[in-house]
Amino acid sequence: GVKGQKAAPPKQNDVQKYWAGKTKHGHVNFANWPLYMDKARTPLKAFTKATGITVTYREVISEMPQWFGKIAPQLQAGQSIGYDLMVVTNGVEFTKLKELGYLVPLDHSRLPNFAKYAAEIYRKESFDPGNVFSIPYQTGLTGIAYDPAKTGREITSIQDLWDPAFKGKVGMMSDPQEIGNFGMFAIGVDPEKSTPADWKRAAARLQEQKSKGIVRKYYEQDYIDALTRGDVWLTMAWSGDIFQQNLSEKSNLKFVIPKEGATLWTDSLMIPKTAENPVDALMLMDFFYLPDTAAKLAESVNYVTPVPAAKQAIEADAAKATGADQKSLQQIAESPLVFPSDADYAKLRHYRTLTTAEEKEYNTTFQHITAG
Amino acid sequence: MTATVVEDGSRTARRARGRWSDRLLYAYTWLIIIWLCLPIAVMIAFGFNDAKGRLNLTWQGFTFKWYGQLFSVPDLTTALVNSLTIALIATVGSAVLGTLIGLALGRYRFRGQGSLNLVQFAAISAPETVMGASLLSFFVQLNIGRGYWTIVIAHIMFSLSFVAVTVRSRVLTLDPAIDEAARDLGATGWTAFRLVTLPMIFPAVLAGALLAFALSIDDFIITSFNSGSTLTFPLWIWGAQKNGLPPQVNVMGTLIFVAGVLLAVGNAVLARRRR
Amino acid sequence: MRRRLAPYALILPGGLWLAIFFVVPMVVMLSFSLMQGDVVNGFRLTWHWQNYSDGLSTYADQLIRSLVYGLLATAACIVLAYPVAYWIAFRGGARKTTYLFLILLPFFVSFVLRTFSWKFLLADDGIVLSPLKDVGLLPQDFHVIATGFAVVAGLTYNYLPFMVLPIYVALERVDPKMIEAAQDLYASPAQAFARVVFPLSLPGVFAGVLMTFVPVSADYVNSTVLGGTNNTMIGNIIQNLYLVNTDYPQAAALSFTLMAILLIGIFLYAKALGTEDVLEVATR
Amino acid sequence: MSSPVGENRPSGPRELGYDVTETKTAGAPAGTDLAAIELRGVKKTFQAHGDAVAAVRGVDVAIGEGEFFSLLGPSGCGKTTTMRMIAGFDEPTEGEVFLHGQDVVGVPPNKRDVNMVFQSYALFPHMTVLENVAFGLRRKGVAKAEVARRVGEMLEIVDLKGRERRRPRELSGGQQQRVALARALVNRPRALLLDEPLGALDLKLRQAMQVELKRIQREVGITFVYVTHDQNEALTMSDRIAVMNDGRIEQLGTPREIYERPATAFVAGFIGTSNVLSGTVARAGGGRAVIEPGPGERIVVPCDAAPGEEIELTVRPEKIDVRSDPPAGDGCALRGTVTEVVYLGMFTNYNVATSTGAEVVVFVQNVSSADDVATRGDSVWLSWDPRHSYVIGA
Amino acid sequence: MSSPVGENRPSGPRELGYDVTETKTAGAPAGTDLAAIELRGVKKTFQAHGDAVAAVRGVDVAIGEGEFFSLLGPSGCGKTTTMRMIAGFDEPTEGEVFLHGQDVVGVPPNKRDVNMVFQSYALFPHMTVLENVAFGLRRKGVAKAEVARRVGEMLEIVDLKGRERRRPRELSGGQQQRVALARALVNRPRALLLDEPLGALDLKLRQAMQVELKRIQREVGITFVYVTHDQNEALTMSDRIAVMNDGRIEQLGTPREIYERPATAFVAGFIGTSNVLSGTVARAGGGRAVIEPGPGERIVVPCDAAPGEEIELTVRPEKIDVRSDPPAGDGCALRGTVTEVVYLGMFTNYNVATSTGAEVVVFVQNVSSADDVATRGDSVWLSWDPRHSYVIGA
Ligand SMILES: Nc1ncnc2c1ncn2[C@@H]1O[C@H](COP(=O)(O)OP(=O)(O)OP(=O)(O)O)[C@@H](O)[C@H]1O
Ligand SMILES: Nc1ncnc2c1ncn2[C@@H]1O[C@H](COP(=O)(O)OP(=O)(O)OP(=O)(O)O)[C@@H](O)[C@H]1O
Ligand SMILES: NCCCCNCCCN
Ligand SMILES: [Mg+2]
Ligand SMILES: [Mg+2]
Repeated sequence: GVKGQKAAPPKQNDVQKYWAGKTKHGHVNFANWPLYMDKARTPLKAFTKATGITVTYREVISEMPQWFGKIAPQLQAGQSIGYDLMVVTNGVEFTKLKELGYLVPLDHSRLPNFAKYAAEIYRKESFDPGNVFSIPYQTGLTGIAYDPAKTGREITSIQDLWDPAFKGKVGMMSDPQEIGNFGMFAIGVDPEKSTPADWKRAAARLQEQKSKGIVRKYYEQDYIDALTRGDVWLTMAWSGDIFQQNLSEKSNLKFVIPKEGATLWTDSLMIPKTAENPVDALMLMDFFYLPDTAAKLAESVNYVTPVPAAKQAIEADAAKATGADQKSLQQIAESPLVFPSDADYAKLRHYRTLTTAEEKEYNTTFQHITAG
Repeated sequence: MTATVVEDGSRTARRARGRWSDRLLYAYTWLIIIWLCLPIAVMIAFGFNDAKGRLNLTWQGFTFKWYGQLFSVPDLTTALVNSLTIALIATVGSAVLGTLIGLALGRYRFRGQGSLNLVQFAAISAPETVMGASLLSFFVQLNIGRGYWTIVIAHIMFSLSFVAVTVRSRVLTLDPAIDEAARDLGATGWTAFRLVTLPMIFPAVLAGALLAFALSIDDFIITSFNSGSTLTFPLWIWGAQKNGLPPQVNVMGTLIFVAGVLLAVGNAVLARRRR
Repeated sequence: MRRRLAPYALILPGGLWLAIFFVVPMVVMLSFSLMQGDVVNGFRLTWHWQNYSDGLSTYADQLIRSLVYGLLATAACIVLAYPVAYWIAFRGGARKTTYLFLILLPFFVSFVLRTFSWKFLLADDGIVLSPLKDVGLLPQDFHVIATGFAVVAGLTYNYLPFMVLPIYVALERVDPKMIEAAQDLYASPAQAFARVVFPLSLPGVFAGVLMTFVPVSADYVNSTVLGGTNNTMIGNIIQNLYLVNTDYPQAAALSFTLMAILLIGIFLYAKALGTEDVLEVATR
Repeated sequence: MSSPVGENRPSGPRELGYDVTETKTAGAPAGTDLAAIELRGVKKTFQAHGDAVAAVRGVDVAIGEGEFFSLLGPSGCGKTTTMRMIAGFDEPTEGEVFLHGQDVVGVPPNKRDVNMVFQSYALFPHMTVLENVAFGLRRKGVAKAEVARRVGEMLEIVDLKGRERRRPRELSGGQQQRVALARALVNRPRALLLDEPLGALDLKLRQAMQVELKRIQREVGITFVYVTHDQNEALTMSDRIAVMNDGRIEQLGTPREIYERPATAFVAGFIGTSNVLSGTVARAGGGRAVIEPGPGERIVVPCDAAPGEEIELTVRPEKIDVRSDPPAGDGCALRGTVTEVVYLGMFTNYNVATSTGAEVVVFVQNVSSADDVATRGDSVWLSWDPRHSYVIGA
Repeated sequence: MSSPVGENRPSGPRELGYDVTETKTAGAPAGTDLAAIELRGVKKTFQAHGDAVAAVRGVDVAIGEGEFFSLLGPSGCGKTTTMRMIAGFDEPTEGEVFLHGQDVVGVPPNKRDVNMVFQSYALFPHMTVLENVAFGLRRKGVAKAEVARRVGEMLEIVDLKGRERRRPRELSGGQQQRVALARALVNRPRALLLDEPLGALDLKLRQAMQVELKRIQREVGITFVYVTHDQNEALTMSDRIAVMNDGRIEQLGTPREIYERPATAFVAGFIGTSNVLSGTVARAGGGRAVIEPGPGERIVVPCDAAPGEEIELTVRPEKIDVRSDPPAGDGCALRGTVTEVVYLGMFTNYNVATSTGAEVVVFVQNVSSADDVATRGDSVWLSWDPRHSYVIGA
């Protein structure tokens, strides 16, 4: 049989052991999601300018389970996955990467910006307390996006996703955790506190939605394409994507946090253990915590930034800009989607942490629907 | 006599019996051809679309600019280069290995021929998903990381049998006496192969190689299992499609299409001239 | 003596390649299909035959759907391809190769790209449906994409040339004298076709079925691109189990189940057709 | 040079050993003298690549009931095309085709009461012998029992009983040939058209099948129209032969007429070996012309040429006698030197260089084996009956 | 029945018209009498599907320099296999092969000084006529200029000057045949092996090529070993013929010996047509036996049978005379009724039912055309010289 490689938790000297003798190579390969940086890659250019390190940036991640399936065999074989830095969401895949020892323990002595600028809540996230392996890239919410011209009305509730009037025009996500969460909201359960019995009920509700032909398709990142094409009229969506799509396609899509609630997730930067340029990767990680970089990023992606100081930077940018640009920059600085207030945070729910054993049951429950 | 006398007026009509069914079939054939070519036409057309945003969905005016910015999507270029070089290596590899097998199968009877035929039949008709998956299992088992060379291995594996089958059927039509004639006239085994057998089976080798090239450059399913983090043209398209394909894809698709057509037409013209 | 070794020398490199990268992997996969475990804890060979029964019960829907789609698309291919092949073979005249070439044109465009092209053409608000909706011929929520029809049509489209070619080859081999002989023996043109031409072209149809039914049934690209929530095929499942869930045992078991079903189907079909030696036809 | 319709039709027992009288009454309604097949002014032009190819340039012929009629001619002369117009696979560009008196132009092949045996047999490879033979009857809707009976009978005639379940590829060439024959004959057609049915067989089998075919034709009494380009085959089997050349019939007649009195140089050259001699008429009279190439030599020709005229005549090799001393009488006599002697078993071939300049071929039957008539280098006299000197076309 | 080595080798000018003396001295080193090709006790057994097929069961033969030697026999008798062992494509299971006195068993074909002309010609389709013909010389490393000269010469001989740049498929069957011949001959091999080189041609072309081949052989003076299953071809061309049957040589001799004195029933049946008669010896003496089937009838046979003995004898059809009245003298005389008369141009074939019960075939040369010797149903007398009655094997 094939050996399992469950790793022991890293000890303190592992960090030194790993980083000892590692040097900068002047290059870094960065794997990220689409729509997670402006088209001109402004932050990366700034990074290259500042450090001389060139960046190969690829938008190769569009769903967590897929990405994990893709890299796990390589990591297991001890081979490079072709990337030194990647953005992975909290959730079962992150847990697995961690447990299998596929991630490099971070040398915090080389992350001064993080130490200085990261918001407090991001230093003690439950999935990686103490940021042993990861530091946040952006966080965001999963809500509902829709094209008001098509739906003909405001969308406010999760239940709208079950509205037979939108038969065949509703998009749902195929990631078991994402769709599971929405199922849970639909039956009035907080995902983070759900039980296997709740999963069953939520699945039944989702199955009903599918059986009635309301769901067009279960999407990954491609929901945005479908929404723009008009294949779907309303869909589960990630907050910042809509902002960017409207910007680039001149579309008029809307994003709402449904009244039943929405989930908050964190996409973190991490270094796979087979990385060829870990030092350069670590430098880039830290670079994202410069308030200026964080501001530029927030201006273009409209996700929640882990750097509160970015707000001032954006306001400063807005002051310099004029007309429509100024207005939009001001909006961003005030947007609850970028800088949520504590009250906002209260409305948001978190992913349920699943053990490997639970994961199988959870996945089977919801994949049964998405893989119909 | 079963023949009935028909009045004289329709004499000329009788001489040339009606062919309406032919005309119907003719129209039908063209309909199918148009259907087959429609997506290609669209692909080519939207390579000239002056798309403003990220999505190349609606006609926004004519432009050549994508031809100018053909290589401005760096990954796409890499993927295309990968696809081309992999296809070339796989073509040469499978052409050589397949030709040898085709020769053996066509010219000799030997023990194990049946099993070889069976394996080849299986390799030709096994579902791609299964082949891709099993090769992946194999690499996983041996802890071999996937990448460029595992794609090459897979491509040679699945095109090999096609070349062998093509070459074999050509070898079967060869008069074995021709090889003997060469030997009779003083040629050694290798000289006879080089000067006589190879030139005669060359059209089949070429046809097999073209097929291998086409199979390789177009393969998606098996490649997707064994590519690791290496991207090929179809894989890139598959990935990129999730947030809209840039017009450069249309342009590259068009260029590959045109190159393929030219290659095939050239080959046909050459074959005709040789004949 | 050297003559007797010659064939072995010739098949050695290619044979080894097939053995190592085709036969052995199949065996490895077979062993995987009887294992238990997961990537985290590893897989062990426990002769877990349940992988097969689990696979069958969990994915029965997709399996059946794949076979149904496969059959439908294959049948559609035969019906669409036959007249074309017939026309080219018997009436193509000097332009035969040109017509065949036109039929093969789509192959010069990437399979994936072709499929996306259809998705684009038939998009809900795309260049075909949008005008019809605008003039009110179709309701606003009408769609083709994300239906079983779209998947079967896409499969048919992608594999049609694979059906035209072998049927053409078989018809081409039918001596036109056969038709004349039949007519000479009092058969009407329709009877000559039914009794002589069609039976003689069956090996071609068989080869065509072999070249379409198997890949079509195992395809997942079409259902992913053109399908909706109820069009998942077994290929998608296998691909997911392997690449997403990394549940290798289950994936392997399903792969073998699929292959076994397809091969049995082919053999039954060959039997029904009276093709004595399937291998002979197939490897010709 | 085509003969007017019917002119050469046989009107009684043939000179040939084959008695066809019985088959005539069997095949045709008594009292009528309608031809089984008649072509009147038939022409066929093909359009090929924009060119018009005249395959048949005007054929008139009437073929009697129960006759064994052969079309003989070189490749491409239009034999197959003529046949196909009778069967209905091609329609004549001009002219009419009558089957038993009825104009059949425009009638499709499946409605014509003639059947064809193809050169390549065109057996249906996916059917058994039985199914092949029964095919035509089934298409006509003949009752099952009747089909079985007639097929059984026919297989008996062609000596294929016991192979009903075989498929064509499991039969030898000769057997396949007989299946093709049975498949056509079982329908009791008015006429059977055979397009080089033995062309694909090797010599031995071919000869055996010639005898077989002739036997079967006599047995069933059906009109056979037989296409061949093999002169021996035509001579052996036919009641009458039409020699075709370039889309026209050059001569129509019995084998003997065609062999002994070829109407054109083409026919003479095509059938058997001929010696062509030429010279100036020295004396003439009484319907005879005499050429005198040298002292004691003379070639007597039954023709009306005047003295001083240059004429060309033909003699068959087997009509000539070789001897060492000058022949007596006033027959033809020619002196020469033997240049080649080839022993051919049944006969010996002598090539003799004569004083006319022409090399004359002589066939001498090897009645006595002990001694050759002459050997290479011998001086010899050739002699023959003046009746065998003929001027072509005369 | 194979002849001892060399027994039948010709030792002077042949009885045939062809003078081979010149070629003998041209082809072989003067003063030696080594056979060009000699097989001693050669056997060949193939293993096919586990069975052993004895293709050649023991052949001893010596073929002289410059000889035109034919292997004649039915399909499958081992002709090709024998040839292939001479060329080196197959090795004998037993026995030896000598080429000009040297044992060549184990020597590969490319090292043997003989060349082969294949039935299918086996021309290289992708090469021009010139390249085809030059192939062998180039392999031997002959200088360029020399190659050009010799190829040019050879193309002249086979009359293909001016077609050097054509490819095989652009040539007619006869031309292809000549290229195959030139390709082999240009290497000036010790011997040329021809395996049914005319088998693929039609009758007319075949006859023309026979003459051509014979001419070329005389011109180049090389030993030809010629395989055919066509008896006429063998008779026409050969100095000597070996008739093979079932892996053995049944008879070895000149064409005349083989035709007139077949050593076995097989040879008699295979070469030409034979009548076989049988009866009880009535009188005997002086090396003659007489059968008396009826009053006035007698069959005289030169053999030592005793009265009362049952014997079987053979007569060739062309040796028999047909007449209406009983023949004079004490030759063979037999009464019968004509059952069939077939006119065959050069001669007429009569089938006569005799009182012995056997149907006798008689060929009568058509020297006179006006009247047939007899017609169907006539009562006739058959007569022949007793020398032509022979008992097989005697
Ligand atoms: N379908 C056709 N189209 C064009 N030309 C044709 C066609 N069929 C026959 N011909 C031409 O008509 C002429 C006569 O052909 P046909 O087949 O009747 O000859 P044939 O006497 O049967 O010759 P063979 O002995 O070779 O069979 C030839 O020149 C041939 O090329
Ligand atoms: N390679 C082989 N394997 C097995 N049997 C063979 C092989 N070659 C020839 N034979 C058999 O040996 C016998 C003699 O064959 P050969 O080819 O010498 O005959 P042939 O006299 O040339 O006949 P033909 O006139 O048909 O060419 C046949 O029975 C044939 O089937
Ligand atoms: N366009 C960037 C989207 C990033 C979304 N990542 C969150 C995934 C939650 N499963
Ligand atoms: Mg013809
Ligand atoms: Mg042979």
